[in-house]
Amino acid sequence: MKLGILVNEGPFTHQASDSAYQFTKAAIEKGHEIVRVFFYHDGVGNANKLADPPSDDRNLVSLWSQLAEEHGVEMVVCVAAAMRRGINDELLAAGFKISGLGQLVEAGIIGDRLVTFGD
Amino acid sequence: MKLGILVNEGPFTHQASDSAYQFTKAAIEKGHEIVRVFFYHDGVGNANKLADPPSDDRNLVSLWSQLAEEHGVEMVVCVAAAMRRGINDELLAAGFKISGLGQLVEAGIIGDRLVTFGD
Amino acid sequence: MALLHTVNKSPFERNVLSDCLRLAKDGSAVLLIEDGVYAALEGTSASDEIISRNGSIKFFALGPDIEARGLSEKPLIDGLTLVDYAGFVDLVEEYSSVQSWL
Amino acid sequence: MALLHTVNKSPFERNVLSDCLRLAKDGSAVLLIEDGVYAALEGTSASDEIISRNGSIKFFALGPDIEARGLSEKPLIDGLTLVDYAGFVDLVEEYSSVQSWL
Amino acid sequence: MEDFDDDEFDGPIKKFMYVNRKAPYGTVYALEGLEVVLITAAFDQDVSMVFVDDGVFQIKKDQETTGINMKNFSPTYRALEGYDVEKVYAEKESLEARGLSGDDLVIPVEVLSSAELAELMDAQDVIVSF
Amino acid sequence: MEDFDDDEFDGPIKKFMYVNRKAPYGTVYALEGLEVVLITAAFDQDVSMVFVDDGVFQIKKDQETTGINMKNFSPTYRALEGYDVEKVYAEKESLEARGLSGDDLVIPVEVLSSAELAELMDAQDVIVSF
Repeated sequence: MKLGILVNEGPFTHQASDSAYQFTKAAIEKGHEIVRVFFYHDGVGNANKLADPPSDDRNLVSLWSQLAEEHGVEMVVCVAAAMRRGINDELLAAGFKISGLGQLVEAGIIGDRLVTFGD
Repeated sequence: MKLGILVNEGPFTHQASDSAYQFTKAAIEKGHEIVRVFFYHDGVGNANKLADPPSDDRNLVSLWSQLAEEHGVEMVVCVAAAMRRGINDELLAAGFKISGLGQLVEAGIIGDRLVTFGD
Repeated sequence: MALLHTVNKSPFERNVLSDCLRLAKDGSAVLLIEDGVYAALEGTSASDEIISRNGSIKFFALGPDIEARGLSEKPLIDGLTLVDYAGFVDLVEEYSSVQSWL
Repeated sequence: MALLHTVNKSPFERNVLSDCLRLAKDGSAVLLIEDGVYAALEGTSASDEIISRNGSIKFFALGPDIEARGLSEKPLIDGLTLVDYAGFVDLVEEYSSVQSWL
Repeated sequence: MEDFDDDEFDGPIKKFMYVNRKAPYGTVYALEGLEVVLITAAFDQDVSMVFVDDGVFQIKKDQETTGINMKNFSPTYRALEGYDVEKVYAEKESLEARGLSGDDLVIPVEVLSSAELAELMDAQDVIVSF
Repeated sequence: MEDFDDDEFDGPIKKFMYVNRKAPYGTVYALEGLEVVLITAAFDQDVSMVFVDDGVFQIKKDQETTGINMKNFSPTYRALEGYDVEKVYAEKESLEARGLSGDDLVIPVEVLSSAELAELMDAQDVIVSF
């Protein structure tokens, strides 16, 4: 199955990003293809490489970057949502790129399912 | 009246920061003293100088900075909440500083009222 | 001494207005702000929440939030008072402490 | 063709489970995740929401979220099935589309 | 992948449904959700837009946001038709619970019962809820 | 202003009440709220901590977060006593609606009725709700 993933909230404040990460990882482990993970609304905060949580807590930004590196997952941050919230190219962690909302629509068209995680 | 203000959400996603700003401005115009505006949880996003909303929308980060400049309002961003969410000194807009949670407690002690805005 | 309670969520979306009213004493005040102002509408499935405590609690709603949501011409619950941000500040001063129901 | 609905909010805090069940057809599935798993508890003021549709809708809850919240030893509503993240993926594959009630 | 150019897109046509469940201004979901709908229309997909629960408040007429210093985006809903988004629905039960009728709305919508909306939702390929 | 040093603080003692209304893990408010309470205790204020509505789930025992890869912070509530936070309450109505009793909780709490809690809330100088 080809999956598109939409993440609407940032790390830490809502569990949405955690759930999306765990779901995406499980889907990859089962052999499914991740068409794209798209970060919208406050979800753009998942791409902020400056995130520095306490060492005894998970770091979702790093976890997403690792997932992209190990499995070639495409991770796209919405440019309009990112500009509003002060996320630009210089803040992007490894594996993330900034692009337009069309990338979300395209993930919906190409994928067999689009699964949304948010608040 | 001496007022402490607590802002728990970032700009744009929730109205909390707008409401806090309008309330704080109205309090100043009525001659009240703002002890401190404290930014906690996702509220730390209000200090991100890279925020660049569409030109026909309000820019809360700039509005807060102006309020601080014109009226000497002290604006403190919680260091622990900011680190989790990737806000550091280099991203701070004018008028904001990063400090500890004790500054929130102190605002509660010194102020006649503490008013919270959040989700 | 009595509290000012603020409620900023729609009564159709969340149970927070009920939670607030369960713990709001007679003589306290409730100010509806942001999406909380939808509770001020008369003739909705949520109107009874406020009507049932009307008189024992003073109810206020933030006018700018009412106007933003296009509710200026809709009938509001009888006895509910509209305030602006300056009036919000006055309420904070008038009551002994503020509990924001988030 | 039937939908998979996900609900991630507590039924004590928000009305979203009711909203979901109003629009969920018989034969569809509802997966409770995150704070949504509190709706899986038996013997609460919210239990009837699921019990009243039990049988006509298949109810699932995410085990890791149940465990995280300390609910492993509490009785869950009869007939509700626990799944892990891999089971969540299987449900997404099994149903025709996913509606996330946010 | 480069920025997507919809003129060159030659994929399948899918049924997209956007479910608007949140009130405007209290949160940004209504505004940013509308931006997604307008983009999708450019991809020549079969787009439905639904207002349900507090989402029906998004299209309440007479919005006047000067007092809260936020942008009034309700006129943008009138642009939907120009983007060929013609399947616009509101749920009857949601309107009634909130004391609203078609006269209260900034755009014409087709009013559906819960049962009708449930059928329509069931037939979609992609559902995105804001 | 420099970082506040509580040893040098010589201000008034106020009644602070922290109202915990949110479930843990679904949002971060419970965790970050707890951090505020622990800081306040160091200021020698009169601190009350209340669990009401879904906040009572914060102190549900048996939390096991390995499966969601988040930090289980429920043991930290046991540290409250060491910080001299001794006024810890839960609302009876909230517990009952959720099928919980004192045996379900990770720390001992004083169970108050809505009416008793309303009285207590009324007597506070500062109320912060998470």
